[in-house]
Amino acid sequence: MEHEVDKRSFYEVKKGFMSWAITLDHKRIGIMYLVSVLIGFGLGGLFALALRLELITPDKLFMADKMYNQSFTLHGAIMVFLFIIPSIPASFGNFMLPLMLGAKDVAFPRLNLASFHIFLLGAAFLVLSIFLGAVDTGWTFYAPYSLHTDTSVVCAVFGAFIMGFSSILTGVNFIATIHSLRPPGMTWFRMPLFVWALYSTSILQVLATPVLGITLLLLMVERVMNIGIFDPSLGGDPVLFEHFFWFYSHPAVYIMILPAMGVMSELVTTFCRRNIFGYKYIAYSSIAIAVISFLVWGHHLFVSGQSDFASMLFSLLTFLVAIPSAIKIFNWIATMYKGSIDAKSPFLYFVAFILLFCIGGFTGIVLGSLSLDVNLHDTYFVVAHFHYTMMGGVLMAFLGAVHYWWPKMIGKMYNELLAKIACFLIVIGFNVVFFPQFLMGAKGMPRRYHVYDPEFHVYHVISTVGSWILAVGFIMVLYYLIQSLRNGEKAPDNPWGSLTLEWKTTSPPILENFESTPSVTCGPYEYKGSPS
Amino acid sequence: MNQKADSLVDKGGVWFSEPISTYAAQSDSLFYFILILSIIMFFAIGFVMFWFMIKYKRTEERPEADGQLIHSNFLEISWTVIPTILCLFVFYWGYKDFLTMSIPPVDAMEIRVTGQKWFWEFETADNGLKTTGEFAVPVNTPVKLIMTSKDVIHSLFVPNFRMKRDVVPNRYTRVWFEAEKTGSYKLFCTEYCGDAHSKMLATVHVLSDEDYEKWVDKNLSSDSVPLDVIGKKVFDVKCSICHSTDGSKKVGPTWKGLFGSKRVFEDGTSLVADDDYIKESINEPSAKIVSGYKGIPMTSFLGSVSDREIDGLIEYMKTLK
Amino acid sequence: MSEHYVVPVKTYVKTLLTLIFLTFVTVKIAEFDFGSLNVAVALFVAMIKATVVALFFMGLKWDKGFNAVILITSLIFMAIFFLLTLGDIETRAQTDKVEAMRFGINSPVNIIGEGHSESHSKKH
Amino acid sequence: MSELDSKFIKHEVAHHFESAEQEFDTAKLGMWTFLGQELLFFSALFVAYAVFRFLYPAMFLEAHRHLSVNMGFLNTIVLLISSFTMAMAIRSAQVSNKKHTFIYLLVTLVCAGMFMVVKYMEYMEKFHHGLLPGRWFTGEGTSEVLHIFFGLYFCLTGLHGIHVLIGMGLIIWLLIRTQKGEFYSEYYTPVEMVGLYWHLVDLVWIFLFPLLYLVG
Ligand code: HEA
Ligand code: HEA
Ligand code: HEC
Ligand code: CUA
Ligand SMILES: [Cu+2]
Repeated sequence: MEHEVDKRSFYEVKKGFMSWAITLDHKRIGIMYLVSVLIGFGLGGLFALALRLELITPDKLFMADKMYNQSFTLHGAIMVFLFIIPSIPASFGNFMLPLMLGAKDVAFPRLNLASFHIFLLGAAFLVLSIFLGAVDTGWTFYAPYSLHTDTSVVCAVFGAFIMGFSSILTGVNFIATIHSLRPPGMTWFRMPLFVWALYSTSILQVLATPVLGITLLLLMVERVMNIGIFDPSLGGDPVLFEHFFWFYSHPAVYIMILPAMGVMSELVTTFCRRNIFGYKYIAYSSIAIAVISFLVWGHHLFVSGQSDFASMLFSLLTFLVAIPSAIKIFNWIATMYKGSIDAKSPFLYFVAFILLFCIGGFTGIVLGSLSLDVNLHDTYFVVAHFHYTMMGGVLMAFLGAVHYWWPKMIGKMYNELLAKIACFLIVIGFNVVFFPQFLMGAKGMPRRYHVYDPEFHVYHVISTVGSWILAVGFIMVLYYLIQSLRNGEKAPDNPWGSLTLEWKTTSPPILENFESTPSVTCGPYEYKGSPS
Repeated sequence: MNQKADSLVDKGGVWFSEPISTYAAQSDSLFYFILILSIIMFFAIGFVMFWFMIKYKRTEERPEADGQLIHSNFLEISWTVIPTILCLFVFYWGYKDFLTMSIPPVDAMEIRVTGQKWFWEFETADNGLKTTGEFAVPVNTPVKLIMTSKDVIHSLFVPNFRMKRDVVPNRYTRVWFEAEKTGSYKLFCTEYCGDAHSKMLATVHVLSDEDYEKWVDKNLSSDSVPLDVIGKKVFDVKCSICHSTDGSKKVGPTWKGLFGSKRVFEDGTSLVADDDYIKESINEPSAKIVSGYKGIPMTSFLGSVSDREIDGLIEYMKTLK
Repeated sequence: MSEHYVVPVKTYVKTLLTLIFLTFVTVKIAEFDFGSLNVAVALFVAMIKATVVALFFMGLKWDKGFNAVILITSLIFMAIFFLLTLGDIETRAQTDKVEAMRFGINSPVNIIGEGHSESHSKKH
Repeated sequence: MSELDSKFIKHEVAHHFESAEQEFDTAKLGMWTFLGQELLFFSALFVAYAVFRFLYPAMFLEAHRHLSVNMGFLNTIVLLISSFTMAMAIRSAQVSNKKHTFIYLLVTLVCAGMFMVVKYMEYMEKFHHGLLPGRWFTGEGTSEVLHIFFGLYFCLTGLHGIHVLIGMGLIIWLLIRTQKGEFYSEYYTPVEMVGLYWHLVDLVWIFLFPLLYLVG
């Protein structure tokens, strides 16, 4: 390095609004994504609280039919498009990917900034649509309902369409980064598993998201011009819309879970001081999940009028996608064997992830079985399944990541005791909300119901009470993180004693990431005693 | 036949409602099989994890790992192959049951079902009996439902029968069942279809053969009923979701004082509501859209409300002063 | 950078001529009726043309192998999309088609032969 | 290099790359990934085409007769030529021939413009016969669902047309930068990227032409 390296942290190098708005630094972009997705989560969570409150009585409490329908649609759409899809890859991915590889930045910094701006633009449309007559189609936008409702479908769909491009461009950027910017010595099998997870996520983002884009575009065109592709009254096929939608949206659920699984690999190795068990199996299973996930979308259509032959095929393939997930879970457990386990709060989230995701996954198997899905489709059983995977899986991993990388990103420590208490509250609250939903779903409580049969009253009351416990948990997290921001104790460079590269620089990192390009001579997790 | 429908929660086990159709119990057993496997696996995973957490807890004396086992072909292969076998087995079982559920026996009795925002209509093929919001079938008889929708996608779901199928506009979908026990069972719409999706309910009566005959006779002979009573009946099942009779505004305008009053339309024109206007509003609702209701046109009832029923509705409206 | 292969002009010219030739071929072939194979034949020629463009104009022939891998991967996923969707459409209950005739489709098309104004169904 | 220095603006390698070579390869990899995305973007429309073709074969047979093979053919040739000139433009940049780069890019732009003009004429012709997209459709035919074909036709060609327009914008941008002397043997990444994009647009048309115009 000929030139002098600036030793100040990337926050201090420049200040002011513009230094953020037009920054090309992947770390700042990552932080901005983090803030945006947190706001998204808060917004989606507020809708969730409102709709849970409405459901505390079997009849109307404070929302009219339409308003309830708009609430769950917005809850779903915001949680999916504004929070969970960008959550881990765009925020932690952006911040950590170059650091973990030992690179100075992502491959295309300007494209990176552009994706963030595109994301904001899309989000703006989605939020704007709330005021222009919020959509009431469900986050799935099924035709023909979405073609005829008088709410602002076009605006919301346009927002999701735009956000799709942000996701695609991030994927392109990550693929190029991982291929080209690995420093000498960083071979494919020396990359941290989080990077492998991001790589497979990117494949999904690049290959699946465009189909969502065109589907939403067609939906808008159909709505504005009645071209007759989806509208049955014009000879179109509404089930085709479902195919198109799920061709994206099933892979999308793995866009959510794969990075979460990547985080898990980081957490388990760090907090057990253990080299990962079955590195290659975990790495390849990420790719396997990415590929197989394209083959299973039809499991959302088992009762939609899809042909029995197609249902059979999709069910079979659905079961195959469970295998790589199984491989991962077992490898993580094996990694704990003989480790030196320190149950700090990030690790608690690891434990929560395993338990909750197993429940989510097992119920996924139930839903993937043709004969059972006939009964359970579109009941609260499905609602519970996907909250166990998305919230119990992805959100736990997201929180784990927040707690794990907070000292690196912010440079401050948080209150460990409060963190542990909050984690317990969240896990308990979560189960109180969603476990009863399995029971009532199996009994026949359909989803997206504003008023329901009084028989199900007890379950709903428990569920609503749980949502308040959850809210307390999240507010606690918010509280101690803000407290840490304001006067947290300064974090050391490597508080957890981890071996991956991001911990080899200062906390928070300097603008150029490393004072000199790190050279890599061994795998990412070779803790003391590893066989070489 | 207004008996109360069977409870879904009180009868049956913790998980499912009481199985009534021939294939219901069979399909539940697959669930219990997966459930037991899942519980075993869940507790095994949880137990091992917590055991490791306690046993290998990091202490001052033991800051580093005891050993670094990172590879075992035996383990990898076994936890790939065993789940695969289990999964394939479960797949086969589910598929087999699904075939039973989706292929109706040839001699099944046919009922045509029409879904429309937000009610269900049933027409028995044999005797032309048309009912709305409820229908009856004889016990121990295979019944095939041939379903279509007039507007958006709906889905017909009877939890007790473990039976569900989307009802798609411009297409026919079908399901079948054979109920093994008399009683009345709840039917839900489970595909989101708009404002009153959660109110799109119906009841299935499973009757003994004699009761079924009686039910058919009673419902077929409605000709002698006074017009305004017919009108009230149609109103209750088809119109009351969107129209009120007490002056309050629902999805559509109230009917209170509607007949004979001056109506103002979106395009600025107006007229006095007479019999012809009411008929047109039912058959071609979008011809004249009442001011303030743009964008949410009522769906046409052309063909699904008979002329006699329209007369009935008009008579009924006249009573709502 | 100078080590990049500079493709001879001749190669590009040949490529262009091949493509124009194939365009003629595909137009001519379309005049014959191969029955259900019509689409297959047309697609086959289009596929050859596409390969020529990718190999020569887009330079895949001389490029890093991985770029070709990306292209092929996308094509594979496109194929999955086609096959599985059509796998549903083509095997749906056969009854659908017959019964579909009974629905009055609200079409904006003027049916020739039924007199224009009456058959002009209502605009939505 | 010294002789080049006077004519061209020297390119600075971005700070996170080791060499110009690495920068170029990365950009190209990224571009190819983006093209993969484009393929799937179009694929949904092709799937819709296949599905409706399967559902309404007779209608497709009828509908494709409304399209003019001659115009489609003309446009195919125009696009092929533009692809050729684009490839030549890249080649010229590779050998630091600024003048040729500029001319070839200009010819490409003209071809693109021609394509759009022909497209415009075709659209006008369709409109004249009432074959407008969806809502405004008043065409005549024997099939109830004829409008679906034209719905697809306008979506496919429309989306393709938008890509051509974007391509024209990019080419204009290249022309300006070429004029400034930014592209030479050491740095011609943008030309190469736009080139790849342009060939993809051509590729899509190679499929559109037979599917829409030739086989029914
Ligand atoms: C992060 C999100 C996420 C994830 C990871 C998953 C994972 C899975 N999902 Fe889920 N799913 C959703 C989000 C997710 N899902 C959403 C959002 C919906 C509904 C959308 C809507 O309609 O609004 C949905 C709906 C849904 C349906 C449709 C239900 C319906 O509408 O009728 C089905 C059906 O097959 C299904 C199946 C599965 C399966 C088999 C998995 C598998 O990948 C799970 C694999 C994991 C395991 C199996 C656990 C770990 C494994 C072991 C411990 C080993 C031992 C296991 C065995 C031997 C089996 N999901
Ligand atoms: C990431 C995805 C995600 C997450 C995290 C959640 C979180 C929650 N969800 Fe939901 N949910 C979906 C995705 C998600 N959901 C989707 C896709 C649907 C389907 C929609 C459809 O049918 O179309 C759905 C549907 C759905 C339903 C079914 C509605 C119906 O079918 O009628 C219910 C009902 O209980 C529900 C409840 C909840 C609850 C109580 C939470 C809780 O966990 C929420 C907890 C959050 C909080 C308590 C907020 C705390 C924050 C603050 C208090 C700070 C506030 C302020 C700011 C910073 C702005 N969700
Ligand atoms: C999907 C909801 C819905 C249902 C179900 C419904 N309507 Fe309506 N109706 C409306 C709406 C909305 C309007 C106002 C817009 C219009 O005039 O088309 C309306 C208007 C009317 C009017 C004109 C009222 C006026 O103020 O002039 C009549 C008469 C009417 N409906 C009769 C019926 C009858 C009879 C039924 C049952 C057989 C019925 N409606 C069922 C939604 C509905
Ligand atoms: Cu009908 Cu929901
Ligand atoms: Cu899925």
